[in-house]
Amino acid sequence: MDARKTFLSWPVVRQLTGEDPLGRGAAARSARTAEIRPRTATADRVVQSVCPYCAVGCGQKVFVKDEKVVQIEGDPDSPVSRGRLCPKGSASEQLVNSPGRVRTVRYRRPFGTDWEDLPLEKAVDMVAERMLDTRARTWQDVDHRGHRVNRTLGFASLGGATLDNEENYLIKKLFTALGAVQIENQARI
Amino acid sequence: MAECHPVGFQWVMEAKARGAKVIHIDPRFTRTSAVADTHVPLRAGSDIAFLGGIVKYILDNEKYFREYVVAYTNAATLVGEDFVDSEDLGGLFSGYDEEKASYDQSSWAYERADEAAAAGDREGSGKGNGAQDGGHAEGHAFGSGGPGLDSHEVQRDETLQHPRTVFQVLKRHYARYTPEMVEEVCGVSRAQFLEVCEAVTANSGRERTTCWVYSVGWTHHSVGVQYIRGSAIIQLLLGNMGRPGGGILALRGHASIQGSTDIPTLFNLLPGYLPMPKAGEDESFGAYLDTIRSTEQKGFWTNADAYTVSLLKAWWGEHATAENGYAFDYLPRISGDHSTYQTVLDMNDGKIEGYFLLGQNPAVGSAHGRLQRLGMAQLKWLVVRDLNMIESATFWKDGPEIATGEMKTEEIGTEVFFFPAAAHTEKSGTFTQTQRMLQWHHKAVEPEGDRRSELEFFHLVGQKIRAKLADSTLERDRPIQHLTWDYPVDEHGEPSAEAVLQEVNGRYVSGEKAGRPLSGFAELKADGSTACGCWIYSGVYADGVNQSARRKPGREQSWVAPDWGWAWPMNRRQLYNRASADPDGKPWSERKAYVWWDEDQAKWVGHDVPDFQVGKAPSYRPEPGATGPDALAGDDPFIMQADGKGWLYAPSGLLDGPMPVHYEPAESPVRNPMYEQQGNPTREVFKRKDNLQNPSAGEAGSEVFPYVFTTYRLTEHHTAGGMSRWLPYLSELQPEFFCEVSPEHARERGLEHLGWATIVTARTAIEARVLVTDRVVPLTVGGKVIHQVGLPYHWGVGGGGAIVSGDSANDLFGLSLDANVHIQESKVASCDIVPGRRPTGPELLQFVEAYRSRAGITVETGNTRHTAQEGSP
Amino acid sequence: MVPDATFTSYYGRPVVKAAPWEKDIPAYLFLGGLAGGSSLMSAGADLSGRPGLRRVGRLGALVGISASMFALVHDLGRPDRFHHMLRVAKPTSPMSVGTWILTAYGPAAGLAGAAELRPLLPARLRDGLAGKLLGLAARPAGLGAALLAPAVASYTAVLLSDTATPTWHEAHNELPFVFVGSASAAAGGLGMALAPLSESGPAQRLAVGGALLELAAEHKMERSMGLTAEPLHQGRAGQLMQLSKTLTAFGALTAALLGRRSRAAAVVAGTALVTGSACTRFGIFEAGQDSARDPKYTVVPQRERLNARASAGGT
Amino acid sequence: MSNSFFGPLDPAPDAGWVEAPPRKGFFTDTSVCIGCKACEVACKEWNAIPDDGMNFLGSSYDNTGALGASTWRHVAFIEQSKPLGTQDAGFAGTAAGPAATDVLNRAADSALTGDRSRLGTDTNAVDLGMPKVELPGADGAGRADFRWLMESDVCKHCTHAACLDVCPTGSLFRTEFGTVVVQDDICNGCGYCVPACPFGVIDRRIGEKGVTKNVGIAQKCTLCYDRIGDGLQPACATACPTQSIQYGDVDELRERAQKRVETLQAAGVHDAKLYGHDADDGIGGLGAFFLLLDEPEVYGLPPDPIVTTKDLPAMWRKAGLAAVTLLAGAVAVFTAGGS
Repeated sequence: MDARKTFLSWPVVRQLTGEDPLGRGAAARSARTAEIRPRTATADRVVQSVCPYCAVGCGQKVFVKDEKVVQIEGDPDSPVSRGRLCPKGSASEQLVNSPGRVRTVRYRRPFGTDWEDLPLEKAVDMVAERMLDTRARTWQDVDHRGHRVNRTLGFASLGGATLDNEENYLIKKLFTALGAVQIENQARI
Repeated sequence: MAECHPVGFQWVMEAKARGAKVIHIDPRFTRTSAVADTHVPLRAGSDIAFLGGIVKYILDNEKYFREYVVAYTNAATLVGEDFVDSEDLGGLFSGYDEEKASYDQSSWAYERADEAAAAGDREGSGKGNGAQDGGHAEGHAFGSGGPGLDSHEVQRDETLQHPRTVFQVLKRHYARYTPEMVEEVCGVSRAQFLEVCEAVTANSGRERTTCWVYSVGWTHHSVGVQYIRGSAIIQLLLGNMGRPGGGILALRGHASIQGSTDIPTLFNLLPGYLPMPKAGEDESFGAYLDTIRSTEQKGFWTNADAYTVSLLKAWWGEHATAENGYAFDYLPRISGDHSTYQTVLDMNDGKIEGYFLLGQNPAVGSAHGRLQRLGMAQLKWLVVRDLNMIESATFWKDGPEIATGEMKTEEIGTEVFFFPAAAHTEKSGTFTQTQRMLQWHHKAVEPEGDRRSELEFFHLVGQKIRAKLADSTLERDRPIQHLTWDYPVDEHGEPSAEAVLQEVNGRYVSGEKAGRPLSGFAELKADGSTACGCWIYSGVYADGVNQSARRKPGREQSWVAPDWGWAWPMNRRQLYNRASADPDGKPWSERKAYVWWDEDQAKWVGHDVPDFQVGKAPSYRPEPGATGPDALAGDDPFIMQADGKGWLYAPSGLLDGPMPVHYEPAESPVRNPMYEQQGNPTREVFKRKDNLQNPSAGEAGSEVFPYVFTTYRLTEHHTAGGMSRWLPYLSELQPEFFCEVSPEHARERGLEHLGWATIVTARTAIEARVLVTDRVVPLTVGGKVIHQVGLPYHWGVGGGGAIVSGDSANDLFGLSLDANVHIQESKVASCDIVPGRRPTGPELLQFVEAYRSRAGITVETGNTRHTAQEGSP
Repeated sequence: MVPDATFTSYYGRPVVKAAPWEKDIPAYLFLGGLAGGSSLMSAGADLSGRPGLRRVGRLGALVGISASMFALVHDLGRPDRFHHMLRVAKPTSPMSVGTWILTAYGPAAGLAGAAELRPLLPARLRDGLAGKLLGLAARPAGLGAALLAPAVASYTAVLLSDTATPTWHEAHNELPFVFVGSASAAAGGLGMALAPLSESGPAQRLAVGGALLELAAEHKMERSMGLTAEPLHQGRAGQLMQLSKTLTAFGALTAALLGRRSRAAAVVAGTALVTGSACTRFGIFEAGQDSARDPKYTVVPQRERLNARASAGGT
Repeated sequence: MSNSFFGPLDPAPDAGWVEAPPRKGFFTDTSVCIGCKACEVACKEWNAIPDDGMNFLGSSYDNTGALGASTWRHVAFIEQSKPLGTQDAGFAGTAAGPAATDVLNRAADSALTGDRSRLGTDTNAVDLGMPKVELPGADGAGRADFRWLMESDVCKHCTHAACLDVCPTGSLFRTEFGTVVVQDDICNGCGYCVPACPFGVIDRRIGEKGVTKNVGIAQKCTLCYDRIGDGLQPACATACPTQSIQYGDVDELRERAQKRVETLQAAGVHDAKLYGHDADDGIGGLGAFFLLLDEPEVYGLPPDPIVTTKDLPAMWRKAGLAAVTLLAGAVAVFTAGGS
């Protein structure tokens, strides 16, 4: 590096030669500070989203850099929220990037004392098998009064209020087609 | 609202800055109270008395909006002669069947013009109604429409003088809800109560409107539906429905909890609030349709056939034909209560093999956590899909019942699959927020590892099941084999959420427009030419455009902001907005103009999409005998109601009465000061050893549980904690489970600030750190001081990786449900509180058992529903 | 014990923050003072032909300043960035000023001190060019260090006072005198204890004079500080201050009466003064920290000031 | 440079910024604060600040305690037996005894850990001049008045910033926006800024090196220097649901604050007062100033802060005099007495 340049960038020299003799402002700024840019500006893209917590439905802007979410903040365009977020909404980035978030399928065999690994594909297949086994075992053509019911009461589901409409739609559709009726969510809790 | 919906609360603060008066009615002084003009502390569980007092004030002081009330509500409608009010039956209405603990609602019906029948024989009547004997699935089945009526041909007296007009019935019903009674029941001083009455009525009328806002704690009562009915009556009387700045706003706590009711993951509903068919009743498609709506009634529910056929076409495509009743028989039938609590009880009885938990943590978030966990330990298999390793996935190793020795890990046979879920940034789709608005969220990044969306997971499960059953010849496998399940997938295997939304929106399946998207539910046909996955969402993909993804900035459009997202139905931001104009179609006032009739254009215009047939003039009167939408007059704004009117009195559809009555909570240290009938006589109870109830006032042993407790959320956490206790930034803000008590209560029980307290009910005992605070105040109820304990319910014992943990408040509750909707009473119950930490291990069980035996609790305790002597004054 | 003043605070929490400094900083204050005083003493000894006293002074300064610098660097949150102190020269920052003073003083004192070690070097080094230069540089270096030494001894008082720590700040009028007095007493004490009796006259006078200055300035300081003097009498800080006064007074008295007569008495007096000086620095340091931790010392004087202003304003 | 140490000043030009933009700052209106703590979270999220320990403090709903190296926004909660303007707290006529607020005020902070661990005041050792700790209700007086105050505290970005002035490395510097920012690539953790701050804002981060970011470095609010440089608002002001935290040009904010306090006064909130808005105060005015509903010390703010550098010239003079005294003394001891 140019020694002269280095010398001239020495804040003491800048103090003596510039407008900031006391070394409290312009002279003291570091080269890194001078280049600082917000990660909202350096993001590869911004995606419009909706807060996943409560049902107010605040708008969120999701900033993505190198295929990672780097920032989530309120969307000022939203007529619902006008860019504001509560503490939970403000924690959304931590929600999605939390190191504690589970990454792989976990499996506990009957009477097991700890989790085990299981490949995703196999786990899904096992679940499908369980559903069909239970359904076959518990299928009812008619109820105890003889009325037609075409159903299974062998398995149930709870959840959906945090999910997308499209997801709930597939859940309801698939379960109903299987004859499962005990499908519930937070709306009743 | 400031506590749980801070960003929504910005609008309240803005209104306040413009001069609005903000009144906060809550047992505790919360962050909402801190900035309100008035805080009204009332006893948890006494809201109906408070609301009833306001109704009486409105009626007595003639503060109702007479023109609105006469024209738009059923005030003028005559009730049949058979109806007997709770005033005359010790707190019960006519038609109570003691054995079934339910009402035959036929005596509640309107008087028919043709006098042919007085039978609003639709729901509840003659159906088995106890939780134990099934038949409890009706109340919630009416969704946006309300229940049917046999006919809209009703008798009216627009002078409101006839003694059997709804108006006069209402007057008599509310006669005893005096300010003195409000004071005695709620613990609210007369002066403060009257201040509220005056503020509410002064800010209602032509020029002004008042809005009521509740958070869903109102639904967490054994009389929850009637709480909301109570405020609906006030709002109708004051002319605040369907008008800007008015209405009743339900603040809901999950991103798409509205959506999960619209497109229901609920046992008793099909998409768009169509009821699930019932065993023994809906044997045929025709019979099913008849139970949804009377073809003689007014309103849009008469088109339910088109909605249902289109749904069946969406699900079974070409296999749904006119010949096979559009595959109606592919639908399973329900019989009685299959709600989540009944299911959990069935689990405990070994009747359920498998369970899916999808972003839900019932081990912490549902009432009676112990029953939830013991139930899950009885399953063969359990699938948990969540972001974090929640308690419901780890109950087999760290549940409180492991600590007490009731369960042993090695003896629990439940096979548990935990699937990590994709977050909202990792999938596209719509949330429906609390005002029925769908908002599309775009996928930002691909989920990592095994994380998947529910969309992909269930699509995959469906594909696997269809493959496994492809060769089956069993009748029961037809619905699966014939199911439409061909969604386009991307390169990662994720099905297209847009394709699903298009199916929900609906399309023409035959005719010249075949394949084109529907522009709204008015285009739905009952002849199989349209398919639509959820009729109320029809229009969300109008013109082939994802309307829910519209994001025209709010500042670039009107204050109604119609071009942001899409609200059902038909992008209407405010329901029943025809009522914002007078019967002649003119705005009630310029200040409160919203939609109005434009004579020149001969149509309804305004700031919002009119919730009315756009070309129907105010002067329109239906032909005699008209039905459905055509039967709605030009001044019938409540277009989904069977008579086009707002219901001050519900002649059918509610299982616990046509009007609200103050009943004490299922567990209450207070004897009902208003009626002999103590609790809701139709509440759903479960007499089981694993669901014991505390004795209430009037029963032996009630003094053992002398305090009232309530539960709630804190701003810093989210429900059962699955999305907050795992985050350092939220956990550090509220790191420990605590109870809030008044200084007086602390003194009475020797509780020390920052010390520990143990809270006990018949179910269990939990421990919490003590916050002594002036924000909790003892109330005098019926001459007796009532102390209330506040418990936020976000904590659980463990799970994997939670940053903070603690006992779960919901473990304290037993199960008593509102009969209409099967929602548990979890905002109020009785308890004892003592200083110090709770015992651990088996000693905890002994500790609770000692309480039970002191109070003499049996399975009958607290479960006697009928306590009034019928016919006594 | 109930204080006179009632006041309000936020849950009893401090308003200002106590410095995040550990024992390093009072040690640095003490050692810096000792070094400064020693440099002065050694220069005087050099010029007045007292090689024994000169040696003690120079070596004292060398050891003192080295240990002082070590303590300072050790206390940094990021010691590896010590040199960032030289990025800027800020008259508003006593630490910056001090750093530049030390930057000049340190090498000078070091050189002078190193020169005293020259006789210990192997002959080849001692008599080589470097050794010779060292010998030549010793006096100018020692004198240079001595010129800077008063600043070394006094700037640390500004360093403490230029804070919002109540007891430090309110002491700002007298603290420099306390510190230079303390430095003299310590350096003089060092000289008395270690230099030959025959040469220790100036050391004795320096010690006694410094001790008297310290005690007098300290006395005046406490009287001018009002409520914020309280921490100087309480707890550990109070004990240290009491010990400091006792040792300093005892040391001074012993030095004055017996310091030139008895080797043992000189050692006792010198040790007492050095220790007393250390106690002063530690005591004032701790008292300041205590005053920061208790909101009373921040709120009450400010509230009184406000009230006085309000009544002066006639409202 | 006439007012470089004290008095009204536009700080950015004084610090060598030619053609500086208008000074930026916060106006925090506590009368509309709902205590949601969105500011705390949004700040931490944007600035990647580590958590500050899981401490249940019992200080009403405040479990953060104070500003510090890992808490750049702190919401204070104060429960008081006083009325708030014309607000009806609803306690009149209830069965209430005397208030618990003193009990709360005496809550021991022994639970504090993490960066705030050394902030804990042992209230048993320091009598705060408050009534004795007794269970409330003992003397039978009822409580009718009540209010719950909340305030989001933050670095004040002082006109005369002691932290900046005493910083020996130039890590703390005055930005072109007139704000005061730590450059974490420069700070060597000398810790001098910590006791210098009259508001107890800045602190040195503790933690395990290599695990926690910026351990050993002084940290505080930057007024989101990176964001405002790009035309954005600071994270806290962006999130604040009720606009309790308002960001903008200090001059404009001062006018807005003046109007707001007048509005509140007219509405009967006679306690409403501004804090730190006055350029003639001991700090030369705060870049981040407040509308408070009680005395500053109730919120943990100093009632009449004066920047320590106000006395600095005098201090240097005294130090010079002391140095001369020392030099003179040294000369004297060698010249007097002879041998």
